[in-house]
Amino acid sequence: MSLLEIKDACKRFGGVQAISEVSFRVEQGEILGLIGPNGAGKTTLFNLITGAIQMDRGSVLWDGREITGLRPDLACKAGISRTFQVTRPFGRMTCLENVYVPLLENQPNLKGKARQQESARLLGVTGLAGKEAWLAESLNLIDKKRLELARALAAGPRLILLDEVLGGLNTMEMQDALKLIKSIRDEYEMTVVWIEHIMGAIMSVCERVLVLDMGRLICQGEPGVVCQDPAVIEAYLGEQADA
Amino acid sequence: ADTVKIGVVGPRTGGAAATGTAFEEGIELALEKINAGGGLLGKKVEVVFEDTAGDPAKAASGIEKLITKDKVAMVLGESHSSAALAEIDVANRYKVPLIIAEAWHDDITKKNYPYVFRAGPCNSGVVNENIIGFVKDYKFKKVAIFAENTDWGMGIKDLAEVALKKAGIEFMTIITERKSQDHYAELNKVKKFKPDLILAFVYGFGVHYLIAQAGEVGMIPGQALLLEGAGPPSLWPQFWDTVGKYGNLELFVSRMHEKVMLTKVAKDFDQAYRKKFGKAPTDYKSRSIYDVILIAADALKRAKSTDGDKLVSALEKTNLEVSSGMVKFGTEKGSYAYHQWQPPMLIIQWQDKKQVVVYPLSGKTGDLKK
Amino acid sequence: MEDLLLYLTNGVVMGTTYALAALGVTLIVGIMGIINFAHGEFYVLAGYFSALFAQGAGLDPISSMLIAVILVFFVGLAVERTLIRPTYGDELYSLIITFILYIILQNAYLVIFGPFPSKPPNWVSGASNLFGLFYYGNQRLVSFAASAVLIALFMVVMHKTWLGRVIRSVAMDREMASMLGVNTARVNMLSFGLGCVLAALAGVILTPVFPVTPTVGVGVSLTAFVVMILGGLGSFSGCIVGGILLGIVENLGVGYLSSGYKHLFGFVILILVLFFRPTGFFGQKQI
Amino acid sequence: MQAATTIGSGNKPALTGFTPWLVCLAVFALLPLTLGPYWLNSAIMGLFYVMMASSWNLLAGYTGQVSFAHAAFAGIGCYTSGILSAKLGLHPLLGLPLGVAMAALLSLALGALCIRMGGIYLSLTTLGFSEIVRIVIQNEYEITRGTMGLKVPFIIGPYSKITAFYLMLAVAVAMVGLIAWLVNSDMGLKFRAVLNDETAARSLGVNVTRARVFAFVISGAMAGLAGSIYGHYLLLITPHIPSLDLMFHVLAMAVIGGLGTLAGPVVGALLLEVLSEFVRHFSDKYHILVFGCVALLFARFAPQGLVGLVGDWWKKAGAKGGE
Amino acid sequence: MLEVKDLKASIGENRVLRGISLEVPQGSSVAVLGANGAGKSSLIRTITGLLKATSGKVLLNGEEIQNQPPHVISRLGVAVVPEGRRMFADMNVQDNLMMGAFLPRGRKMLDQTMEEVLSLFPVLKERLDQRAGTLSGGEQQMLSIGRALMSRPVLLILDELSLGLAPVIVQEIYRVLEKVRQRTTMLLVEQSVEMALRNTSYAYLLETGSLSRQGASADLLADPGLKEAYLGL
Ligand SMILES: Nc1ncnc2c1ncn2[C@@H]1O[C@H](COP(=O)(O)OP(=O)(O)OP(=O)(O)O)[C@@H](O)[C@H]1O
Ligand SMILES: Nc1ncnc2c1ncn2[C@@H]1O[C@H](COP(=O)(O)OP(=O)(O)OP(=O)(O)O)[C@@H](O)[C@H]1O
Ligand SMILES: [Mg+2]
Ligand SMILES: [Mg+2]
Repeated sequence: MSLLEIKDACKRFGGVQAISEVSFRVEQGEILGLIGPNGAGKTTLFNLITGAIQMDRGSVLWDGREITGLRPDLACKAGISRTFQVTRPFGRMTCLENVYVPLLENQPNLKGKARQQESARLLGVTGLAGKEAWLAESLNLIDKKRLELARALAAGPRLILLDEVLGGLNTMEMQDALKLIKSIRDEYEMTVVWIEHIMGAIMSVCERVLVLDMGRLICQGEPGVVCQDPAVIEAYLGEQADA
Repeated sequence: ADTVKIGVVGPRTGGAAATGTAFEEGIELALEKINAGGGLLGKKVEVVFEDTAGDPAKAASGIEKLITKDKVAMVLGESHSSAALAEIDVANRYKVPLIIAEAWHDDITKKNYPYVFRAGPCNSGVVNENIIGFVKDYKFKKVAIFAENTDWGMGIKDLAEVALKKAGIEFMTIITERKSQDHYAELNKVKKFKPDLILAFVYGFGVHYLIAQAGEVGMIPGQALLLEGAGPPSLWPQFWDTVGKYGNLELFVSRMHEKVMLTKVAKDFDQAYRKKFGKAPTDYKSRSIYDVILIAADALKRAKSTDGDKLVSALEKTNLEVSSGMVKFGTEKGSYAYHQWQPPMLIIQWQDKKQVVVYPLSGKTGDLKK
Repeated sequence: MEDLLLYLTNGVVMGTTYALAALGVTLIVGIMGIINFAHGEFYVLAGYFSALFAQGAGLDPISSMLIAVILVFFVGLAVERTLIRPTYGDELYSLIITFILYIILQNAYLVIFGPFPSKPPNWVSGASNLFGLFYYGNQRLVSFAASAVLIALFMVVMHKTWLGRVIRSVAMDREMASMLGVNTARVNMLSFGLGCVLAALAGVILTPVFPVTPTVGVGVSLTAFVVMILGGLGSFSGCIVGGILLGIVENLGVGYLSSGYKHLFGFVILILVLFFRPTGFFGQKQI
Repeated sequence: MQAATTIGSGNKPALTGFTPWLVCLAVFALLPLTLGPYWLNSAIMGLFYVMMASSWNLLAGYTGQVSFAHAAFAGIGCYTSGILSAKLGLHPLLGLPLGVAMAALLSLALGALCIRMGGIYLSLTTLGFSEIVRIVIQNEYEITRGTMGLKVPFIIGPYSKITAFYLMLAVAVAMVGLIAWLVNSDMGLKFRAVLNDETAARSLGVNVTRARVFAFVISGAMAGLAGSIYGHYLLLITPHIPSLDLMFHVLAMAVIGGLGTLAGPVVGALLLEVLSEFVRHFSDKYHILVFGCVALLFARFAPQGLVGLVGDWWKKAGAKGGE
Repeated sequence: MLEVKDLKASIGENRVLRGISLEVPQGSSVAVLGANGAGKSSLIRTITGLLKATSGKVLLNGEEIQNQPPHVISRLGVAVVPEGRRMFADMNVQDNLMMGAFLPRGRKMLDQTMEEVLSLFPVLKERLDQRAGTLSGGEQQMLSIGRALMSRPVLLILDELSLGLAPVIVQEIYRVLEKVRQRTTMLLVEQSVEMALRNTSYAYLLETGSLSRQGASADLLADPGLKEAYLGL
């Protein structure tokens, strides 16, 4: 049984068919890449999975159980957490407090000192050590993305949905970040679905890639194979790929 | 203190703020008169006017402020029964005499508080001695009562219902919101009842709308006459603006009429008012407060003290001519007549914008037109 | 039957005036996302002005109404400039500011105009027999006609003119409109002014029937809010439907249920609508 | 709803630590020794407003929901307790919790109905609700005595302002304490998360609606408590308590004091109560007008309120001193 | 025509433009290329006045326009087809087009321009009364371009022209732009590099807020290293 299965998902916004008839599975323990041109519907897909928006048609199976349209907070408690492409920190709260919120909701047994230690640890893992007491709004964009990640991890999910977490990193930082993403799976034993436009990064980490275009799933498979797919080249990579 | 302080309570803001203005005028004239005569107890008299906004809670804290902070010798005034009913408790607790001028609810004196007096109309007096007499004497057969859902409206409605029932006169009652501006639907119900008299117990501008709309739907004049049970609203300057021609033949209860001067004080007041404000007095409440201040001054003079108990016994012995007659408070406990002096009331009809007294029959200045 | 007809007629007449008064609130909500609590206060101001000019200055009713509306327009512009502009994008803040403004204006009117009602002369007098069944005040009929015409005019302006197009485009996408050359700050100011003008128009049309006092504003605002939620926030057609619905419900309620609870019926309907159709009859977007 | 940043920023209290609070409390507790009955009355009113403004602030300042039904809940509390004690002879101390329960129950119903629809709807619905409450109280004459007001017994023992003062003081302190504890508790963390970013909070497992409704109910219950005690002090309860006028005072006090801070509403309520006595002395007519203008100036030019202003000034002075 | 000198801009803490200089000569058609998040849209938002420049200059026909509000800039004849189409969704197609001609220069020749635009995009002609929000993505993109043309711009800026469009439609649109090109200078931002290079005369390559390369489109098209640069690794 797959960890997550999407069946025939459809979503329309006014005149835009953002998602049409998308079906796929996510297997336990994999790192699944999700790519596609801007506006292809990647973020919308995340929103559908977490129940942030309701799908018009189709269903979501979680661990074989139907959870279509489950409220975001319940989806989180069921074990799916996510980051936001446009970061959404709790601006007027400190980094530590930002991480408290998911801990509080998902690991209520953790109290006082223990909670503080766990939060600090997560901030450390994501590279925010030393900034525990900063107001989240005073972080720069990259650190805000790190905070997103720390919060998503703190929810202790089985599946984590990452929406463009690498943007703005330089090559060195990128290497660390890729290590982190791998360790999320290997050490924390979480399954990862990851949207990123940086093909090199996707290729180096993901076992499998989905390609969305205009709301449709046009291709899926191993990264190397997907990159050679003419439809993907046409829609996403650009025709000069063969140049 | 180098002045004798008297407190006045009444609405200066809120829906009935017009009363506050009337009170202010009356106070000014009364103070002029008293201070020109040398004041009281060898000191000038000063009035502190506390706004109650027609709200009982505000009234209670207002009178408490007058007593505890301004240390007034007596408190006068009020035109809302609800506010007055709150004030009497406070006055009685602090043992400071309170003379109500224009709050009509029976309970105000019916509670028989020793420190509470009323030198003005009460509902029972107005209904039983005035309105029902009018209905009977002019032989009205079917009466529709329009009452606002306030204590005054509901209280006077209850009394009227009892009295009409006793007199064997057919009637119906409509309860309405004081602030409602549209009465078409209610008037429709009344119209089907085909009354020949409408008793309107709606205060303030609400009654203007009621009159205008009763006219528009063709009830008045012609099918029925309308008697407005409070009085002043029919005399306010805005009355004719709103009701237009439908105001003709409207009836209202009043304590004052330009031709009817019951006493010399009334004439003096009329003259002083015209001189001071350059117009004829319209809202009779300015004269009511004037009268009450004179009563208070008289009591202070005779008591030669500002002590509450001495003032009460002086008040109980009052025998003073004011503008609407000789004041004498009832002293027998057990009913609303205790510490109550009911001034004579008139029922006046507008005839071609002239006020014609049609009741009591003894004071008639013209015939009732239907 | 005859009763029902009267209640319906009166409901439609009153409802149309409610709709007119609510259009201004709807306009401002739609474009700026701001609930103007002081809406009724602008209605009252226009009412006072028109009475003042007609009676105090002896102008004819039409020009006094016109001047009143224009004056209120400028007051609206000034309020937008000084108080509302800093609140854009913060609905809490604008709620608080306009709520305070409502209290201030109401008390200022009391001080300035006194507690008395003011009313310009009626345009027409007398009453007409409708359907051969009952009499109905002529002034009401005329005011109803004027409201209906104004509402129709408003809809035409909104949908068929440049002004309307610009206002609607700003409501839909402020940034894009500015890229097409629209000065959105000015459109905001104008829209707020226009919202006030609609309040003022309702004011001058209705004061002959319902004279203004300093405290009637809050009732006007409340009615407008109820109408707006019934129709759906920001929807003009919803506003018209909501207004008429409210008028009819109130009249049927007074006619067949209890006359003391007239103002309650509207709120009860409101709660019902919120429960079963939270976006109102015509509402699509959640604000 | 991210927009609440200007006013209700959900900041940490400007005054931290216990000492200043304790000193103020001690001074305040000694007031009855020096004040005459008139000013004692003002102090009691001030305490009532402290409770109202603080509990409203819990809602507006900490979760970003502007409710106009706060006065209505105070009214529901005082009328429930008042009717029970005046008509059924229940002891006010028993009526009180029932009043609170009633306010909580109705706020739960109202909150569940409209909170899921967001900001403006909440404000407008609560406004409508508060009108309903006022109209019903006014019309159900037989039970509530309408505008005449209902006479209710004093809260406990014979009438005494001093008793009332200390009782109100104790309840107000407890209430502010509870609010302080709440906003610094886990629940408070959720409130602030919701205020900062609803969507993000939801995605991290926070049940946003429940947090909001919870705040709404707590604050409604607090208003109910404040209202019932106040009613039993006034001895006469009228539709003025559940009125928009009173609502305005509460709002103005919280805004002028500083939304989203613990000290703001307390300072605002006490200061403005005293100030309004002076203004009233100067002129009745202009009382609310002056009050309104002050509130408007604050809302427009100093949305962070008095406490925020003093805080800024303090910081600046500190920075200068440090140089 | 348009000249950008050492332009810098930030969104919050994030420095999205780190000193960009480029030139769009009169009558030319210039492309700006770059990976996602390189700052292309930010550049356009800064030129059109939606984003504040922290330093540097934008010159339109020699006149400094940086940090002017958008409506002032559009008055100078700059029209934008923004990223994400930005329809007035509840207005019909005709009203959307008319809004494009809101400024005097457009209004003067309203009927004529309308006819021209409708003949460029015959699909729109059939849908004048349809609500813009209900158009398909491709139709919306055409409407967005049509709306920009309605103002008779001297400079037309297009962001992510082919985004989410089927190749046939993209070709169609480029065909239309070719026609328009005769009277309008164009600056276009594209992700589909090849398309862009084939249809422009000069191109700039953006990487995390700075220019990494520039050159005549034809030269770049022939450069094998380009793909690597574009894909960011
Ligand atoms: N709430 C919404 N209302 C209307 N349209 C929406 C909404 N959310 C997304 N869309 C539209 O749906 C489409 C897919 O958007 P989505 O955000 O999923 O794209 P994406 O693949 O994440 O793109 P990017 O790589 O740029 O992040 C776009 O056309 C977008 O405009
Ligand atoms: N509102 C915002 N807040 C914070 N950062 C932003 C915001 N908008 C854009 N950015 C960041 O600014 C940078 C440049 O964005 P921009 O939209 O200009 O890129 P682009 O080149 O147009 O990319 P695309 O191909 O996705 O359209 C990106 O790193 C992006 O994450
Ligand atoms: Mg996305
Ligand atoms: Mg872009």
